[in-house]
Amino acid sequence: MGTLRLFPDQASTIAPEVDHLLYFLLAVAVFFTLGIFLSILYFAIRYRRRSDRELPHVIHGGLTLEILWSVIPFGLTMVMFTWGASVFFRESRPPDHALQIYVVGKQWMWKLQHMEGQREINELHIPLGRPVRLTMTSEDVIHSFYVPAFRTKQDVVPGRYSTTWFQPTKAGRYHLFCAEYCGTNHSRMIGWIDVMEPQDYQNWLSGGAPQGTLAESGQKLFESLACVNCHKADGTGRCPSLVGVFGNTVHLAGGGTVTANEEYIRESILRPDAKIVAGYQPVMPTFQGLVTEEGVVQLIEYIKSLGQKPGGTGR
Amino acid sequence: MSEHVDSVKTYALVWIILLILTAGTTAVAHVDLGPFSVVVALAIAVCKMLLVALFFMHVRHSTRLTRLVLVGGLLWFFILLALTMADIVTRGWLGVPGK
Amino acid sequence: MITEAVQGRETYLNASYGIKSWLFTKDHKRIGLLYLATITLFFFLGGAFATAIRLELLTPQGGLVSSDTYNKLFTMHGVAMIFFFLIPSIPATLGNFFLPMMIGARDLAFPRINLLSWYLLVIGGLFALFAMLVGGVDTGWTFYTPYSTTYSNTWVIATALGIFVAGFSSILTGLNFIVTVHRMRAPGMTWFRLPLFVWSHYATALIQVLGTPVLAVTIVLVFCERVFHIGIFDPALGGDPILFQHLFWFYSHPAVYIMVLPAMGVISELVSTFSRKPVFGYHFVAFASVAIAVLGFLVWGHHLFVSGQSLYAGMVFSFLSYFVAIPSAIKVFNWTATLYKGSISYATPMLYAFGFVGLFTIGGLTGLFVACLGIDVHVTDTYFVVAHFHYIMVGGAIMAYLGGLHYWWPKMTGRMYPEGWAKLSALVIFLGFNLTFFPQFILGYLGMPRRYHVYPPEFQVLHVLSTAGASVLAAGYVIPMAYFIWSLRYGKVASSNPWGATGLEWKTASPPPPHNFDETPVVTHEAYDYSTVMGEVIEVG
Amino acid sequence: MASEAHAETLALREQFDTAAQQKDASTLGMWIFLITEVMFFGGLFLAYTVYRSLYPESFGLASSTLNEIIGAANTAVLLCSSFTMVLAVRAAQLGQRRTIMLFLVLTIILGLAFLGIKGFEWTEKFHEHHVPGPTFHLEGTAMQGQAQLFFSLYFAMTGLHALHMVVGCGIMFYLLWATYRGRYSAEYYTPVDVGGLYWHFVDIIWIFLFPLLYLIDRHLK
Repeated sequence: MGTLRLFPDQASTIAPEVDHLLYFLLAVAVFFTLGIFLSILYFAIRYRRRSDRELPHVIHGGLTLEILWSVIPFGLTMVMFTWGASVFFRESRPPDHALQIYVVGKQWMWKLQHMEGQREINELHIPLGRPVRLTMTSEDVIHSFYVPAFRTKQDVVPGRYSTTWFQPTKAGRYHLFCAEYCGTNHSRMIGWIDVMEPQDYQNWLSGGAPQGTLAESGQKLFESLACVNCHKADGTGRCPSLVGVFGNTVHLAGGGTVTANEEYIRESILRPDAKIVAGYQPVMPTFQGLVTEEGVVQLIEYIKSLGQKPGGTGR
Repeated sequence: MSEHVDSVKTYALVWIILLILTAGTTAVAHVDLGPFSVVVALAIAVCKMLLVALFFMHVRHSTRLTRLVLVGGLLWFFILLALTMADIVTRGWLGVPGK
Repeated sequence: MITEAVQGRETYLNASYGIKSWLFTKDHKRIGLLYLATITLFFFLGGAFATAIRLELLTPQGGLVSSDTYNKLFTMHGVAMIFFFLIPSIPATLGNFFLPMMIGARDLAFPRINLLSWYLLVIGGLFALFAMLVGGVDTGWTFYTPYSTTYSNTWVIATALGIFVAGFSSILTGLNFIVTVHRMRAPGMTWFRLPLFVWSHYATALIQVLGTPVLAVTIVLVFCERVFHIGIFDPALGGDPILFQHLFWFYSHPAVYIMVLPAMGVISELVSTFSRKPVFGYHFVAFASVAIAVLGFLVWGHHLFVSGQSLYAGMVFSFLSYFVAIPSAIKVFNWTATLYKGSISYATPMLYAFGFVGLFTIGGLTGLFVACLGIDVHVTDTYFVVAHFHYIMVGGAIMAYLGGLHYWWPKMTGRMYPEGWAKLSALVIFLGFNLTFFPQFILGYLGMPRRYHVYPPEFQVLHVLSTAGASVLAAGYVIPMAYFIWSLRYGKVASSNPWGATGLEWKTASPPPPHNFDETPVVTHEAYDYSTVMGEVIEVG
Repeated sequence: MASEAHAETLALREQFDTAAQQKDASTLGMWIFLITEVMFFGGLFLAYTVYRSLYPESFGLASSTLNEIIGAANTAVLLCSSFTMVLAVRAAQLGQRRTIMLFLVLTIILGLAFLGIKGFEWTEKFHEHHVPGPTFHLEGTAMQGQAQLFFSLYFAMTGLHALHMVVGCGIMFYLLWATYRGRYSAEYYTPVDVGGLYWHFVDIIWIFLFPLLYLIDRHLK
């Protein structure tokens, strides 16, 4: 039998913020719970029935009391709301310089890809002290990426990308759980987050033997799927050039524009006719079933890399 | 118990207005009013609903309670609609993730 | 049996005999008992599933049953307990029996519809039982898409149909209650003379009528999606799985109030009767019921904070969720204040009422944690949430249900339950409950996800505590079952008003005659006026 | 007069004190039932709104393949049936038994006509491969999934509406039979009144389905 623990590890920048919020709510909860319990206990003893013929004086109520015990709790709850919402807002907005990791959930494993090309299953190595941004999708049902030590949880929904981020503050191995029920082996869809000292992380990165970075894998895929035959870099192909597309505004046939983000590129690969670029014909076949979610991620990274100015550092 | 018996003429008039509105909404659908196409189509539908409810379902003679039930039901549908759409409409507001 | 006690007088129990006189009865009291039997069956069925779950969780490796079986166990526990026990529990039994009596009516407005609604529950229950017997269902009681529509290969449709049919039972009960409260009140029974039990059932009925149809249509869509694969919730075809969650929780969050509002109504009666004082702030408690029913419809999105719902919708839903806290707090404070300078009896129903107020307070306050965006991200889908809603549903609804059952047992059967055993079981249930579910709060904050068949060994100590508590709790539930049955034959014969309570239901014989009252009562006093039911008195307070 | 009083007592159920109380209760009960119907169809209207806002082009295209003239004609048929229904209720208020029966028969004929036209439209959809499923195909778009969503909702909404029409016709047949048996009089005609409420409500649902499914974005064609 494992040792008894009462409080989880605190291993991300957001974890102490969540815990402070918890302490505040706990204080309020304990205060009111004790207040109610002790009042009941005191009244029950003090005013216990001594004779069956007792008839207490009628007390109908008191407006002042009613107002007091409505307004004070309401004020407290508004503090809870504001505080909680501000923590949530920070949890939802990844910083710009975050390390990008791609996550694909499927029944019943986590597949994780680093920009440098390392691919992991059910284990994620990340450096200490650097914000990490996860872009996640699912191949089948809804999963949820949950790291208790980071106080982070985000559902991973098929058909779209969801994002979360964290910044580890303590080296160590932490649980990764799937928190949204996903079928037979839901409880075995677990893994580890390895937070390493930056130097160790560099060693780990160079220790693996990846077949090139994510973008390079994407380029290979781009060529093997024959995308390159139509999407010519100089724009002379039957399909638009993808150079410099990422992050920019795309004009669509039939009016309207869309920002070329991960979601849009994913949709264009899997459902090419959903949004047609102005001036082009809907000739592209769907790649649904031909390319995995991980492949899509590699293609996205390749297209992103096309958008980089020479010598630039990315976005 | 006093029952209001409306005249056949009233009912016939309402009926004819309903038929005219149906023809009208079908005709106006072919005109490009931009985003107002939806507004006009729904406005006409609401008018038709009110006519049916007030006259054919006798809401204009009915108790306050009946009207409250009717308004309450529609209000609840709008709660369902409005709060769900609050999610659907604002999903893209955060922009490109991480940007 | 019961009839011996009341020989020579016609009661609803001896007015006619034979199985047909029960299966075709239109008497709301008999229908209430039919419901009581049905939901007791489902309670023990759901309890058996819970026992298996807790036994399995004794060890982290999950050796007792397979993962698939475990998944079916927690799904069927949820389905049986929520849709076939808790939703009908208080309204369909105690509400059915006492709501007409409390307003001085001979029956509900639509007795035949009332009987129909019992049959619908039975038919729905048979569908669900069929699904459970032939193989079970493993989607979780929440039926999240696309798992339930595309991936699960268990008996989803049979179970969903069962819930669909049972939903109409709930709708018809609600409809009947609303019309009855509006149209069937006895002369002089104005809205503000209604017992608070009636107010809370009225509020419950509003939710049943407004929310349940949305669940019904959601089930229709799930059915179509699963059978015809039309794409409504399938992202591969452009559908949005999160739309399902919106539709589902639009019903299922208010459904929590279907379970707990009637419980609050019972507690108002108990606290008043056993402190022999009118409920403090009657108007506030009455309006709080309606406020909870209305506000309860505005907060469903707090189940979706990490689902991929937009950040802004999450904030709106969190903000609105806190509004529900206020009427709930008002009720708790008013019940506590009612005790002040009262004449407090420690009869068993009052012990349950104390238990309810305490446990509901904990359940409600932990609700503030899960409504708080920053904390909910961490605790949602963990045992924290499991503990929170069990404090509301078991600590709240079931405590009140048992309290109400003890309180009205003499009226329903004409017999008293054995007080000593009853006090003992109330204590056992309270202790067992806390031992079962309090450790789960800690488990949840530690990060133990819900619906886990195997789990990391560091959570085991708390799971073992919880299982130990569950066995105490199970014993606590079996004892009342035994002595209630015993009391039918051997219980002390009950007088018409053994508690000195004020409701109209106590002004008629125990058990009541077929039409409740020998003549239609005329109400001249507000609710809870104890001077009207007492002879010689000693004034206190 | 005495026989009327007798009829009234016969129709009064034991839980009520007066006929007025009974009629009020029945009417209120029906209104509350209709509100549950609003919420039931409300879930479908919500799904429609969500997907239309997500995929306006596909929905516009799919919608414009429906025949709006047939839709409008069917709306007119239904409005006529509401007119005959309200005249049946009026006849009931005045205690004119034969007139009630005449208008109930007309209402049933119009209701069945509506269902017939609807059935004709559905058959057409089968031939055009517009029925969701493996054979689904809509010309002029590659976004088959989105177009299929429109038709899924089209069939779900019109199908459930038609089911309500079938139930409505059943109620009308019952009312016709009961009127024939002389159950109703100027003093007691609540079932006719309440049945009328149901019929008009089903009409109102169609009043919204028609523009939403047939008309919106038609000008884009």
